[in-house]
Amino acid sequence: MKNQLNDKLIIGGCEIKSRLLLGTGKFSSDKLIPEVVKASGAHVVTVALRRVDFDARRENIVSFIPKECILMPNTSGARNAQEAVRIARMAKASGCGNWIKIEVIADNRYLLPDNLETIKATEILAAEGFIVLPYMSPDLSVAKKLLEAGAAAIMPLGSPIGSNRGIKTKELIKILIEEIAAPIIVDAGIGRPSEAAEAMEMGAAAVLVNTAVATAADPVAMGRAFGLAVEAGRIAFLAGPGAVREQAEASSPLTGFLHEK
Amino acid sequence: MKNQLNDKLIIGGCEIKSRLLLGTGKFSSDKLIPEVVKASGAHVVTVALRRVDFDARRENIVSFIPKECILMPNTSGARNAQEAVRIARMAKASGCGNWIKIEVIADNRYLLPDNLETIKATEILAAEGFIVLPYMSPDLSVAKKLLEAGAAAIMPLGSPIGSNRGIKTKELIKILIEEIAAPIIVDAGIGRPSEAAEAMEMGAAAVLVNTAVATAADPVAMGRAFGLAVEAGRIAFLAGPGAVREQAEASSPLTGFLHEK
Amino acid sequence: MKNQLNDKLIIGGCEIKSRLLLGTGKFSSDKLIPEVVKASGAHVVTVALRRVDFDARRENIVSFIPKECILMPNTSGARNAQEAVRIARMAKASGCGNWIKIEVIADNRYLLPDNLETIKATEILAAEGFIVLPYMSPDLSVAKKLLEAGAAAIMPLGSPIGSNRGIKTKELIKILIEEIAAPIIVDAGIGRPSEAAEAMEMGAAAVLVNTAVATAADPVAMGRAFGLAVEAGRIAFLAGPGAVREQAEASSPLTGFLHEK
Amino acid sequence: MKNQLNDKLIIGGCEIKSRLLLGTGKFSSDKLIPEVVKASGAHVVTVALRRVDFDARRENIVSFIPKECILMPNTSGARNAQEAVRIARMAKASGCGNWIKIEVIADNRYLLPDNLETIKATEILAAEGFIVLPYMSPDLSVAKKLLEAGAAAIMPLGSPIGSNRGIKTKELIKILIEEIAAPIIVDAGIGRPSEAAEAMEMGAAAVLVNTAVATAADPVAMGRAFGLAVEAGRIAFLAGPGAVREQAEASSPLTGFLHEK
Amino acid sequence: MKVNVNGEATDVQEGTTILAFIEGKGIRPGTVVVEYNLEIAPRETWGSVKLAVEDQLQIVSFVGGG
Amino acid sequence: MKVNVNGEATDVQEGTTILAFIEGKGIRPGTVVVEYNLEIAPRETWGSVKLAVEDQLQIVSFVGGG
Amino acid sequence: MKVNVNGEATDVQEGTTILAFIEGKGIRPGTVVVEYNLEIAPRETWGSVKLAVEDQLQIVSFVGGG
Amino acid sequence: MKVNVNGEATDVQEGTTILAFIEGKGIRPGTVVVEYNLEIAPRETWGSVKLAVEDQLQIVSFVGGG
Repeated sequence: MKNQLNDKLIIGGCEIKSRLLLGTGKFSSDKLIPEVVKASGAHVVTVALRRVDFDARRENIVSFIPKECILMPNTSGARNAQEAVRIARMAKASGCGNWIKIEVIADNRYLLPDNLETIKATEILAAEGFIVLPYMSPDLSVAKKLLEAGAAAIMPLGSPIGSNRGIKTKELIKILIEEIAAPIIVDAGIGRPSEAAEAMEMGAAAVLVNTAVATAADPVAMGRAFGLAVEAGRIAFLAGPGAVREQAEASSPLTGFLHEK
Repeated sequence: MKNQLNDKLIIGGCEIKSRLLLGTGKFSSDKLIPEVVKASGAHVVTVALRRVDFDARRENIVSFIPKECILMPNTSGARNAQEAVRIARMAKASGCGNWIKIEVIADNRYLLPDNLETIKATEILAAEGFIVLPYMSPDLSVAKKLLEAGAAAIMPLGSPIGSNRGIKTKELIKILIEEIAAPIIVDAGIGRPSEAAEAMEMGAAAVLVNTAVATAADPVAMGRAFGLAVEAGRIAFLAGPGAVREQAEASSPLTGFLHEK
Repeated sequence: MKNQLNDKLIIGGCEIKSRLLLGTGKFSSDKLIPEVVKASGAHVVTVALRRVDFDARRENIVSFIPKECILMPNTSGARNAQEAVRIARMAKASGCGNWIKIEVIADNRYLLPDNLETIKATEILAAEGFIVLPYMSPDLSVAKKLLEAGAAAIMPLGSPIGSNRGIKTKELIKILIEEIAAPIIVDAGIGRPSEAAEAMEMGAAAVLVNTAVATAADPVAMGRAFGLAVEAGRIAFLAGPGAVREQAEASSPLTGFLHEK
Repeated sequence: MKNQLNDKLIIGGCEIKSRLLLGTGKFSSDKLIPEVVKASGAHVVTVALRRVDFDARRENIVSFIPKECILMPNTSGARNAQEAVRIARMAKASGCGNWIKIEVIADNRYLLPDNLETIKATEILAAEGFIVLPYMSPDLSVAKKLLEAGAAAIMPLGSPIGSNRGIKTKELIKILIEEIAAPIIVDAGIGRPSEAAEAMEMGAAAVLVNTAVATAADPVAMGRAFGLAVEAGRIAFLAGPGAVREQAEASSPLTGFLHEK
Repeated sequence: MKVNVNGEATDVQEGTTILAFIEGKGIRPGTVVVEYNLEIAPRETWGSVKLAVEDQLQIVSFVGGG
Repeated sequence: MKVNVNGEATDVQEGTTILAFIEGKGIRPGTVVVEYNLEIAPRETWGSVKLAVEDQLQIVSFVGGG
Repeated sequence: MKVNVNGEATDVQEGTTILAFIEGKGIRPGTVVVEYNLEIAPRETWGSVKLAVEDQLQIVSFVGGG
Repeated sequence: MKVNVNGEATDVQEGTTILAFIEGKGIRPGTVVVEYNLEIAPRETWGSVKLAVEDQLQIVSFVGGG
């Protein structure tokens, strides 16, 4: 198990202690979050920014996130690069650090990202010193441009946000993993721990999960399940899986038994 | 995480402490086995029986298996019920207990089991007091007959033995899980921890893995990966996964942001 | 296209003119059947046998089936071999010929066949001179026994009857096609013409379709679509498809263009 | 079958008589092309443009393409928008018409298109009066921009060019079909007629196939198989397929038979 | 007199033949098959076989099926 | 005097500072971020910046998100 | 004298017991199981059962298997 | 005199027209298209345009492609 010892995920100069990144949306109660984060082992945790509602105040989400976590605000709500940039700056002004998940979405039905505006926003924010993790529709050529624009990691979608449909874009994501010299983090669509494990076995650097945990009947247990699955998938990737064969190959020795004289 | 506390797997009256069953064939060296068993957490471990080769003796495999494990000999090499019964009796005579995995195979290419002979062997051996776990080609009607014949659990194949091809018979296995009132253990074909996790998420009681671990570049690490994945899948099954949706559902709140006046 | 010229499907000594076999259940009106049969090109057509309802007579289904078709009654309703045999004999007594599709089902939820009883019925009926086509849960060992018992063709299920779920048992059916020296006809579950084409590309001798045609909004058009798809799939099988590659291979010449000096 | 009567595919103001578009690369001999085009029924046929090799002249590909076909040159070899524009203009100067398939590829391994440069080229060429069909990596936001830029149809890839891997990007292509008000033509990767049929059943307007036909052992037969499959898939789409069910639904009546008293 | 027809106890007059029973039900004989006490009753015997108490009769015909 | 706060026209007394506005709404300043006419307003300026007619103010805070 | 051991005709001196045969092959008795003429031979009988012409002996042990 | 034809420096006599060059290579003019210094050269100009030093010429024709 030697491979594991030096297996570190470094993003933006930080060593990330878990390859499971966790979103905080959609929990039935924010009070679940500390326990879910702990059970999952997540180190990077996403939050969103919204206009304060002066009438119905709710407690600050940040207070539910363990101090040792890296906070990664997203730019959800942005419909173009300029809005994403404004949101990112506000997030940074809060003093929570300089990580930003860029999410630029024009499509209200499938919530698919606008890759072109995402590139623009990445360029501006990386230049301002942000650690930029762009959410994107998987596309090799766009991933290369994001990297040139300064992205710290690339986050292709597996299927539409919140759909729990799994990784339906494997073909494209495998190519990103193979061709892009930066961490590939599968974001959006992962609905089951087995899918997270598969992403890791494919060689993804990490996965970001939210809906699958938040909408489980027991989010704390599901958080733990995802944490284990991501670890399992990563270890398997490093352990060098055996070959897949068309035909059978006996596990028990086939030679010499009762019927052979 | 309350569901987990009472989540016990009982087979043949024994509480099985891990839902990962491990085979011991094909390891590059039997000396790896103790460490692999430990890393995987397996409690039930399979072995085969073979004619002693008087010229080239090798050490007894049993000495490599931790004492606390349940030994499950298989009847590999048997081509019909009668041979399976003879092998099972020999296994029991060794004093290793009364568990038996029935494996009756006539097809040398895909190593697919003979379900009819398997039913016959199950009937005879269960009547003799064996704890019988038959390996079978997934078939609801056969599974019912195996249960009537006294099987303690049913072990349908995912794909041909040793192929690492994954669970290609999901449709039929899901039906077994739904309709059969006995533990369903997916045996044969599982090649990746993610596939083991998926079997567990589907509601399988356990999985039996051999080739995927034994032929990994690092079998100890792969054993551990499978142990984690099986645990992840089981926890996820109990945690009640969220619904899968056709379309997207925002993880971050969609209401009220920059562009709304 | 020379391969096609001699490509004949012979079952029970008859040359079957279409590799699409058609069921007649579930049509909104039996009056659609002649047009559907014609549009689909089907040559073998299945019917069922039921007790006459003395109060609500309906017209004889046989009168809607073109005279040039081979009638293949099924034994639906049979729960064991003996009942299947009785139904088969009644069917034959009608004078409609000696083809019989054996269908023995004990499971009311998934309508999965009882392979063991099916073998017994096949043996009895083949000995009586029937041309026996058993519907079965795909299983290599059972298929071999059916063949020994005298089956004229083997009809494994793709997925549960009437589910339109497609061919979920490909792994097992491919093995049947490879190992069994008799026509393999995929029966049950095919829901789309593309799935029928895929079965044919895999090397199936034919497919039997009912629900997918009968429950289409326009059954006549769907019958035609299936007829075309089955032909397409068969021709493709004979035409020798090209290799599948991991990476890309240019369709247009890659050498020497604008940017090369 | 009324739906079919008015089912026309109009692109760039022309009624396209077949929903199978055919590429002409990789044939073992160009002399096969007339017969393949005829057998397939293709109406739109692609060609590429290359520098003349003054030493090893080969016959003009255009002379092998039936006169009634629409010629669609591609811009293969172009690595950016500017080169694509130059190639398109050369193609048009040949007098073969004003159709152009934009293909801008920077990645030499997977031959994946550069969506951003493709948008730029589309804008320029549509403004010059070309009928522009851009080949693209499936992405909803890019498809919208291509449409705004003047594309006559959108051609997302199913998998890498020439790989015969099938439609691995279904999730994204289905969204394009649903959301984009222009013909979606699945281009690249289709390796089997069943896959072409499936694309049509999904609602694609057409498919473009080259490698799968050209590299078949019998390209003429394979061309015919694709023509039939595309027709089958389109008819099925119009015929309104029945619902897919989790469980079985009897095709033969389940009521009242032998065992009921 | 009771005979069992298609799983139901049915009143039949003594001396009724299979053929008479079928025609009495308004069924065209050419469209059905008859199983009589678990054996096929060939059509040519229908006019002569007289139903007896507790006879089992299955009268079946083809319907749509897959 | 009207200023635009979070997309809505809002009445504010002349001379009100950003800080006064926020505190007037019962919000703890440490939990929000303020964008003032499309630029970030650093916290140390809130006490001195006085709102003027048609100013644009975004007052935002973190919520759960993925 | 020939007996069949593990499928092969094998020369054995008359009067040899199962135990003697096994030990003669250098096998530790605790690691094998013996089937004697298609029936299990319990370990406690090995010292007393004498091999006879054409006896069938299976001497087996555990190996890795899945 | 060197001109660049299809990416290669090529010797051409001064005064050579595009048409003369093409015909000199044994190419039927009807089968090719010519780009001259990054612009399309319409066929009717080929007889009059004379090649000059460092001109860029692309002479292309259709081939099989997908």
